[in-house]
Amino acid sequence: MAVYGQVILLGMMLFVIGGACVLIRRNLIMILIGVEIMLNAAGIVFIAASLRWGALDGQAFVIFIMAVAAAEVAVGLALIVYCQGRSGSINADTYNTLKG
Amino acid sequence: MKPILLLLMLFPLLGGLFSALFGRRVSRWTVERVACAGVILSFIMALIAFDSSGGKHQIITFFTWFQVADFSVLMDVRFDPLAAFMALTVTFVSSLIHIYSVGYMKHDEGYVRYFCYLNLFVFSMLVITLADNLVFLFLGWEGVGFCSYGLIGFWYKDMKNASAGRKAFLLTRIGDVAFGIAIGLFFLIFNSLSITYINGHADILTPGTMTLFGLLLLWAAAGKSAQLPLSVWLPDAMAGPTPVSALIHAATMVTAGVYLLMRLFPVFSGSATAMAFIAVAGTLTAFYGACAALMQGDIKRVLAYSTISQLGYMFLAVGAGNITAGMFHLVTHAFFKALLFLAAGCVIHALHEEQNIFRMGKKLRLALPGVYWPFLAGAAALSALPPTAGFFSKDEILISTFLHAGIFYKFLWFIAILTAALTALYTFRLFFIVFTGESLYYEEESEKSVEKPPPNMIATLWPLGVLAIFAGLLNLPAGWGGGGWLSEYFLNIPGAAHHGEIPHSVENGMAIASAVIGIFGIICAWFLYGPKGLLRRPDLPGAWGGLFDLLREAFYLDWLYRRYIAWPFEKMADILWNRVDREGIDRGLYSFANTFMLFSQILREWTSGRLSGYLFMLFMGLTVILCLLAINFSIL
Amino acid sequence: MQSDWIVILPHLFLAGGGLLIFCIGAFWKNRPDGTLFITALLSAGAAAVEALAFSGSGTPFAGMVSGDSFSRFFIALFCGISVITLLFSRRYALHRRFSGDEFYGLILFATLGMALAAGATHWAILFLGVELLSISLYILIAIHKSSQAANEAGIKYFIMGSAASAILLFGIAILYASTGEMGIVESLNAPDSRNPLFLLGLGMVITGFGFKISLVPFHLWTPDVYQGAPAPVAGFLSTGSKIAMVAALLRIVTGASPPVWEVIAPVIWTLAALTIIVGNLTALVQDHIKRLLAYSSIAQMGYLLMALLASRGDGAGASAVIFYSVIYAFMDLGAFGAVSLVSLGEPMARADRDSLTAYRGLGYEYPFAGALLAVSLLSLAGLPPTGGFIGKFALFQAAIGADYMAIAVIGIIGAIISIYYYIKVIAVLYMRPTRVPTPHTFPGFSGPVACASIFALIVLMGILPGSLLEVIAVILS
Amino acid sequence: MWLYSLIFYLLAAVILSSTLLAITRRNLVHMVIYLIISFFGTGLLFFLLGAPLLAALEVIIYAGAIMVLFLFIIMTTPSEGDQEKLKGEDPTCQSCGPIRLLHTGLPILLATTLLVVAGLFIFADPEIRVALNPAMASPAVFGRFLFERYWFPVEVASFLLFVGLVGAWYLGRDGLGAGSMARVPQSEEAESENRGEA
Repeated sequence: MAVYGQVILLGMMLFVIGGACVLIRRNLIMILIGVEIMLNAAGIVFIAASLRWGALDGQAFVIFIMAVAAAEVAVGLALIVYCQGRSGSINADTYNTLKG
Repeated sequence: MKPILLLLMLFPLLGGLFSALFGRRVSRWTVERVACAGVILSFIMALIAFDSSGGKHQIITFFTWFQVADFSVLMDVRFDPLAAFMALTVTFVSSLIHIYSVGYMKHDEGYVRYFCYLNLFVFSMLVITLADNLVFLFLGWEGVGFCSYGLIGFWYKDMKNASAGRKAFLLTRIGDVAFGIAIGLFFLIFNSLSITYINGHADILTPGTMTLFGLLLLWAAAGKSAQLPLSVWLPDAMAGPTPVSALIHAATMVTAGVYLLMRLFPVFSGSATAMAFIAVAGTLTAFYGACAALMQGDIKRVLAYSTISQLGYMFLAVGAGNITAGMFHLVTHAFFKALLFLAAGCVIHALHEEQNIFRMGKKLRLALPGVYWPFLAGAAALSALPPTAGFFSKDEILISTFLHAGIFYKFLWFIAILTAALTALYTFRLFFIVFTGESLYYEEESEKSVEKPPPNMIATLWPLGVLAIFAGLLNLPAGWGGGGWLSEYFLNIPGAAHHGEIPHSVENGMAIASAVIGIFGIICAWFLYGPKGLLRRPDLPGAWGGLFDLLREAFYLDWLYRRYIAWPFEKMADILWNRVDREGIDRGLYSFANTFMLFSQILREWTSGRLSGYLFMLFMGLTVILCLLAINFSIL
Repeated sequence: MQSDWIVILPHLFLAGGGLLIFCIGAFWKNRPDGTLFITALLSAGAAAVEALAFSGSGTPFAGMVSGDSFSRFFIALFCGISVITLLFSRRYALHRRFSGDEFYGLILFATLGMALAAGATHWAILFLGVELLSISLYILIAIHKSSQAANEAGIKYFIMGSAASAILLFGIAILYASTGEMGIVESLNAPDSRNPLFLLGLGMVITGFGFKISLVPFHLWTPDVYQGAPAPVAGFLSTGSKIAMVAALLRIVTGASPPVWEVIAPVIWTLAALTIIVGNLTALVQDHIKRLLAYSSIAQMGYLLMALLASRGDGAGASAVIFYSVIYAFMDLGAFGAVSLVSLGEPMARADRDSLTAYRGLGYEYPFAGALLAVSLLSLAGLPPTGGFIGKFALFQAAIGADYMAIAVIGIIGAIISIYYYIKVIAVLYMRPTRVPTPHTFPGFSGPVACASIFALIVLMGILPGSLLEVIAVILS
Repeated sequence: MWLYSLIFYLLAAVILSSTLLAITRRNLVHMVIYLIISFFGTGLLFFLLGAPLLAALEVIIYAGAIMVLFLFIIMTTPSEGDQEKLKGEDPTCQSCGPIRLLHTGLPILLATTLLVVAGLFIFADPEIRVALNPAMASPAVFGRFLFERYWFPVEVASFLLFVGLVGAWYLGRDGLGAGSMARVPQSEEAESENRGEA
């Protein structure tokens, strides 16, 4: 079986990939996808830790992560669609009238 | 006792709040009555408290303001004979001034603001008088400053008045800085801010610290009490309504500085240097004020410089280590200076806001006998003629200065007694020019009629007149058959202990000397400024003119301030304000402030409004935090 | 078991009130706005009363929420914040036509989220509380649909907030991975809570928290969002959500074991110093009042963090943090509330009255709102006799007492700088107006009631802070 | 035992590569397909790590519900939806190549640094090399555990979903503001503005 650290590292790498997606892409939908990847990475770490410590708490947490992800996606996509309907753009950097 | 003291302080506050909140809704009559009632009730409470305390020390905690760890600010008052006497004086004089104000402000539209400030002023003064905690006291100290700022600049629409208010505010603020530092030091050393505690543990201070405290407190008091070199605001502060001048200059605000010194006397009394400094500052101020008063042409400015001079005497008393004499003079001065100001107010009122003394004359004596006689009483007291109140109080200061160890004090005594002669001279100069002879400006004579002031203004002069003459009975020296009641009463006050028995020869000699000098001054005044006086004119020709100008401009102190202190500051502010003048004088300070703004602008650019930048900073911050943690944990 | 339920009774009131509001909104024809408003007020008020009156004990539900007086105090505070927000937003929302079941219900759910986050003893509850709060706020910020700025603010807060939540969550995952404990304090004190993996998680958790309470360098969203959001919501955001996180952070800081603390204290120190400096400096050049308040709130969080550093000692720090949180809540709500009151009369009703030039002479036009704004700003500046003075005094006292001299000096310098921009606003408020002002009065009761209560609270805490400090001492003992 | 390891490495490779491919796609539909592969892989990993119920949920919720939602949105968003311009191509900066490089290069540099630092933390941990023993929490056991110990957070999560629902409904419905709202007392200005909009 795999070593614990390797699973954590896998989670960490996924997290960084998600972060990179958030950082590089300007499409609001892609940024949201990046966040989803980060949440998913946390799920992997939780499940690995759950196995490592022999307790089910970590697995229970993953359920909540899924709930949070679903709620965030629902609100986020609604917000994105609504913004796009108003200003016709899903490029994150076009939303820059407030600054200074 | 607690409810009485609470009420003593609360009545003026409630009066002020009433004016502030409901003043516009209710009639003028109500505002006036409520304001007066607030102060008069407070006076009654002061009487009751004075009576029931019986000269004992009492510390009463109203409530804890706030307590943070080991630092607590208690709203507690210290009701000792000094405070009792001061409270009595303050409330009494203030009550009369309030009643007087009703008449004086009859035609002014800003009466609500006026009475609100006036009441709050009395409240703040009572806080200074009674507070035991220095932070509490400081609040009153600032409150007095704020109210005086509002009152001096009361007719703020006139630029000159507003700037006079600002000047008073700024100069007293300079003094407050020293007070603030002193409070900080007190806390550092004593870990307490209670005056009682500090006075009780003053013996742990080294002489050096005592000197430091003495100088800081002197600096603080000099700001409030208009001593050299912070004296210039007081003459300008005449811009306010005359009752305000009476309140600020006679009874309350300016005495706060002296009172502070008396209150904290044990803290610096052990340091001869500090005492000498205080005595010198007082003496010089007394002399300076008397000289400057000699040549003023404005009735209120004469009185203002006279106040500066008399406050100098009080400082001298503190410096000579006799705070009983200081307090005694403070009280008698409160009576006769309030009297003089209020009488001056009547005169000004009668002549339709005329303040130039050379436009007055014997017509006033004929038209206003009710003002003439009290004014004479006040002038006699100010000139320290026997047997008026001023005579006894000033005499006591002179005696204790004379008897103080060191040849140095003999010299101070000499200046002080010289000043006494000058005092008599300028007082009666004022009196003769205002009430005798002819006005120097004949041509306008016919246009101006003398208007009789309302009776409640005149009426307030009489009790003050009586007190100006008879208040000396409070502390009649043994040589005059008195028991020195005030000295007995103050026996327990730290620093008020007797200096042993005063030799009768000194006592009598001093009394005779000062009486002679006073009378000599008056005779000189008669010849110089009487109806046929030699110098009865607003200016002098020739070589004497320079001296005259020097005195009239009060040794050009104002000018010096403007030239060497105010001007650079104004310039700096100017530069900072309109950036056009950026090539101006103080580049260093300018670029300092500019650096802030530049940083600010740069940081503003940071918030670029672009989400990608924000997200970048979010992850950047995460990385930096992780790096920091890694360094702390030394795995990097 | 019964005491378990008493502990979550305030939560139940908030949740039940929210659900009731949505039910009324869904099933009642012509949604009765007044009823919705009253229901929201009553639920929040009842929750506050419940939190203060009944003392549950222990940590029910397998150690997930705490029923101690600390969390009950904060729940009452959050309910108070939401009540005042509701009062300020009543007319505002009607005027801008976004009032309705969504607005009132979401305010209650956000309050529930704050209550959960502040009272959590379990990472899952903390995370869920934070998320409940955040998701409610995403919608609340964008709730004014005809406002372009609100729209932009909503999307910005959503993107930043969800990214920060993900970081926080990953941090929690790593903490669990390294210790195997889900309890907050347990995980911080676990036997192997000094290994590198644990620190990695803690760093991420601090970042997540840092974003939510907008510490520099995670503060960039704050001014944009505050400027775009409707003023009452901005007030709610800047007080409630931040204080909830501060309360949670206080638990973490006081609960951390000494070796862990040694490592993270310098990080918190740096964040606090940066936040104070950058917040105050950037506020200097702001010419929009909501942005200025945003930067000011950033700086205020820096002061709080400074005292948080000192809160591991004798309790002076913790007491100062709690005290200042309360004061901060009311003065910031007061400032934003005043902005919302004076924005009522804006002709287009799209944006708030925001530009500083539009505030010229406003003290004469709106005497009460102007006075409220002035007092709130004076209190934020920390001048006596307002509560802010006592609060700041306590903060600096705590920092100095715990030997954090350098940061206290930075803080004091920052506070002195800050006086400039606060006074600038007050000076503008009472400048002679360019045109003759027509004094406005506010329709209805809610605005004036909120106005008066905040005014009274700020002054009362400045004059008589003793009782509150005593209550806090009881909480901490 | 080596079989387990082999499967793990295989899954890890699949997850990482498909996620990397997903985030670099210009075509958002391709992105969704790669991401679904990644989530399937994650589901299998969950199964491998002893969480069969979560493995199923991962596939159903992430790969199923959430991704379908994304797909739906991508399909309905008109213009930019499927052909996202890469960053740096914003209209204000047409032809500045170095800037574009900076815009992608800096985030990649930052992400790499983050990974390196985090990797340092992970590898510095002495206890991290412990081997995981296979175990399996059956769905029944896990379900019982969840609703016995964690029912309170589950309730909170339900509120979270409810709020998400409300938010999506509020933001997604037509009209500006509470369009269907009853008459509320409002000032004349608002009335007139209302008319103007109509």
